[in-house]
Amino acid sequence: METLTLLSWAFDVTLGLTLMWLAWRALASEDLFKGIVLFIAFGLLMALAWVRLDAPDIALAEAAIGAGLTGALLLGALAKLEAGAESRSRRSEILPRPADKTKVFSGLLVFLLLALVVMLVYAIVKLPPLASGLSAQVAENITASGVSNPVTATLLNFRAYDTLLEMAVLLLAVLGIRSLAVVQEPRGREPGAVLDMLSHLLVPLLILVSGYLLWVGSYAAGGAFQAGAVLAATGVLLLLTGWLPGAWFVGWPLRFLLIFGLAVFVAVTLVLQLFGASFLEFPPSLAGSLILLIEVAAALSIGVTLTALFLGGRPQPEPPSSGRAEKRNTSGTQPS
Amino acid sequence: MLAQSFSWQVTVIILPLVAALLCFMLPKWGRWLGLVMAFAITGSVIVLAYQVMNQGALRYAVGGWGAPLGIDLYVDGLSLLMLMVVALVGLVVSVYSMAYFKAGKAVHFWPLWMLLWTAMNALFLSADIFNLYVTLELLGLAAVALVALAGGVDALGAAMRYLLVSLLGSLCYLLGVALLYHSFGTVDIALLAERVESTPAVWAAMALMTVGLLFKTALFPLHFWLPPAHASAPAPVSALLSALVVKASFYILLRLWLEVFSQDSTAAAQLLGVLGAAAVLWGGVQALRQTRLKMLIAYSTVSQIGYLFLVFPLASLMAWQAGLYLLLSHALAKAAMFLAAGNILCFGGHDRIADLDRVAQRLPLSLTAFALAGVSSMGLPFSGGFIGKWMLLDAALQSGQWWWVAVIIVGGLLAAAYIFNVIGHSFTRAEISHEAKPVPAIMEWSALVLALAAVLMGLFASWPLAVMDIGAPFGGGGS
Amino acid sequence: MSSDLFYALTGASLFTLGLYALIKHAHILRKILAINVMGSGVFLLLVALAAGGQQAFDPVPHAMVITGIVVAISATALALALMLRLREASGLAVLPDTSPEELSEQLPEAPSDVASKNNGKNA
Amino acid sequence: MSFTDILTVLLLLAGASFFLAGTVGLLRFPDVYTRLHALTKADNLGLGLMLAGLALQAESWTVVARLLLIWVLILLASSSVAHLVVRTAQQKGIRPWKR
Repeated sequence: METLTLLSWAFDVTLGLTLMWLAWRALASEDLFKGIVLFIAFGLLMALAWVRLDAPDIALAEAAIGAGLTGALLLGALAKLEAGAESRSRRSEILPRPADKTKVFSGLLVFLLLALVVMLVYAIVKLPPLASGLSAQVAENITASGVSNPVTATLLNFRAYDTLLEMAVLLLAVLGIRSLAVVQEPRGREPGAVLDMLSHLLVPLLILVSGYLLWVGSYAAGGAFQAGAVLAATGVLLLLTGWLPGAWFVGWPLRFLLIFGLAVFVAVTLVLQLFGASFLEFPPSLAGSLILLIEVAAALSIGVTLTALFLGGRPQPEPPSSGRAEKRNTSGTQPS
Repeated sequence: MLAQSFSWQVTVIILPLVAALLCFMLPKWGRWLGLVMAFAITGSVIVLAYQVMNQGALRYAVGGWGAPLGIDLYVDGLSLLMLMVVALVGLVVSVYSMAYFKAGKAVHFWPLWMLLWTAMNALFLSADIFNLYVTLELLGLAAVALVALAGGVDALGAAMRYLLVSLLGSLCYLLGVALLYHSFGTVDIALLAERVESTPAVWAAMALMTVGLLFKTALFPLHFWLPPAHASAPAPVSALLSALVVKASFYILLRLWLEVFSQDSTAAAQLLGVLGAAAVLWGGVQALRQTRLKMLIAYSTVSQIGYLFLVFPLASLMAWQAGLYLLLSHALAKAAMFLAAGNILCFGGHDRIADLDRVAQRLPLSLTAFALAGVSSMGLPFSGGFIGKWMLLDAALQSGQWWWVAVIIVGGLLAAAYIFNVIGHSFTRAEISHEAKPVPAIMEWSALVLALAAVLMGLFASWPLAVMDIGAPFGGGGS
Repeated sequence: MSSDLFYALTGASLFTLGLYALIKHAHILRKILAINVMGSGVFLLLVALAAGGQQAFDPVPHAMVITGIVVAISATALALALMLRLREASGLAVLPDTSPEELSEQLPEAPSDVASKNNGKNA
Repeated sequence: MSFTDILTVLLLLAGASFFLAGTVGLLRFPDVYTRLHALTKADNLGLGLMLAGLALQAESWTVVARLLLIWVLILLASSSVAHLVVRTAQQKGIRPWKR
């Protein structure tokens, strides 16, 4: 047993140091593409760290959202950035050096950050031997929460109000993006036979996995966010293979799907309030089914929302047939 | 049963959220829905105020779980006044926005603004530091999206900077939350206040959370993002940001310092006071140097935020009251100023101070609004700003820290200088002639109503002061 | 030193590392990456501190981190969209490197004009 | 230590050595095509060996089925991705390396 603990220690230290090294390389690399790829690797190793910390729920969320979808967003943004760069090459992509910040400033910054690290390390090391947090209270009330996975119980019952506001944050991001940009047509390439086949195989499977995660979330690792993220992965895959939401879809049906999760969440609590429950209180006998109902709606909305984030703008119902062939370059059109 | 479980606190949070969903779902009706909901939200704030004034401070357990496990909502005099000023400014700005935003932008403005309102109401009612983090993020992202609504390089760049600063501030704050949670096993403010003791983790948490919130509140020298963001946003958004959004993070700071970090932090409080004094002077001087009206008003905000931090070293009951009073009157005055500036910009197509070209004769209501708001900002009797400053002076003298008195007086003089600079130019004839566009009357009256409210706060001072005492947020020497 | 404590310290280091990169780098995409690294550091610290000891595990920080991850991707997505818009308008994916004082002398009502000025200065 | 345990250790070690070989190949090979070759072939085989080793330790058939599913999905994904990478490389006009 001794060697095993030593081995796991060595593993943890290696993982921690690798995380730091990856973060440093991701942030310092000259090439942005390399930086993003390293960041995705960083996210995947973070998921491994979560597993080591006995947090499978977070590991799933991190792998799907933190590494996967964030990575897709970053790469998509970089591609658009570079597409714009081609058309305005004369205005050189040379970034202004941060050189005008003097040596004194750099020295001061490093000194301050070292002070910050020392303060944090000291604070962490001096923390009182661990209070058990809220684990006792959670364990006491878990039967009344309607689910047996304590993380899901916390997210959707004990601290459901946080989750409600968090879904508002997600909606807000979409609103912000829709106000910023219009996507006339996705940057459709010919997907090719292999990608086409892959998507045909994967899409049903992903939807199945998403449903499984949603269902299993009530007693094991999983839940609405992980399920929504897998749904979003499906959406992103479809977008990459050149699938377009039809013109009929991008109007009110899309908007409805975006708000669906929040709307169900609010509606359920309001109806329960009419029957005398307090805000976000689920009667224990119904809690399980109500939470599942909210989670299904939430997962659907989260999936659509995250896909919309990847799309990066307000889809415009345009005649799809005419402009397909020619490549449009939205950022290059503006004369200057 | 119903009386037990139903709460107007929840209504105040849920109404704007539902409004946001509706405005998004039905964009054609967005403006009218938004306006109707603005009235409804204001109405429920009034009912809540009535309830609080009769029953005292209220605590509400969301989900029925209660503090350490669940999240509590808490309303006392302090949070009630914040809710009320948000409702007043929010309502007037909503009316103003009806006329200001044309169809294209209105579609985006209304849902975003309703989410901003949700965030602010949720923030002022929350008694849970992690929940406050979520509301802070909601607030920050909504504010950034609203700034970016203006389009144009200036606004986009300012929004980008604002977003990064806002995220940085939230993460610092969240790190502090993590340290506090692991020290005391709770994220409820009242429980933290009971359990808190002086450990390195608490000191680190205090430093991190304070710095994070100072970034968001834009206290000198962390104010660099504020002037471009507030100056380049659309006028109603400028008014909301300057009047309300920066005050929200200040409110959290105030709560934490009053309840959680109240023990022996005098050195840190002195530092906040010094930074506040620097902000008053720096903001004032910079405002004097500005050539553009909206930049001037934005720097005036930097300066006025400084006053709020002068109360930390004084830390007496009167000082806290003075700070809150200044906050409220500044919120009203600054919203009025930005709306008036928006009218001038809309009228002449520019806001260069030197070319204001007899605005006094062409937009008399807007200029009156600006002047009245200026009176409050300067602290002339008998405006809201005067009462706040008078109490602050009194508190400074009583605690024997006379040097703050000098800061307050010089700050007032600077304010007078930059306000009169604008008013002077608005009477004279400028060289440049420009085609004038008519400004809807409702936009002029909106600005005037807020400015009048700022002045009237000075005449009816006893009522807000009485409300402040509900639940004794500052009571017992700030514990 | 337990390995949980080690993870907590890793989290603190990641936070600082991200902060350094956030201040140091000019390109907005890098700043966004830096913010994400900082966030990961905070999340790691939040959970690692709770994992220590042999008691029943505390799900509350886990729920908080899941909330945090979703907030982080929302913020990242908004930041990326803003960056692309800024780049479309100004031609550069860096923050306008003008001090507020300088900015005030430029005219906001003519965005294209300002854009060319900015670029002239930066190039 | 039973026979299955020893077999598991052997399979895991074999899998790890294939991963190592694949990674060395990824780092040392000269162009995108050869690197992909090292990456997909060696890693898929290594993963298969590892999963086989783990399957010997599984408590029930459902776990074995899940391990098999993981392997199939990874095979599918990595071969498709390899194809896409090669196609993009060809479209960009990258020529295979010749000594």
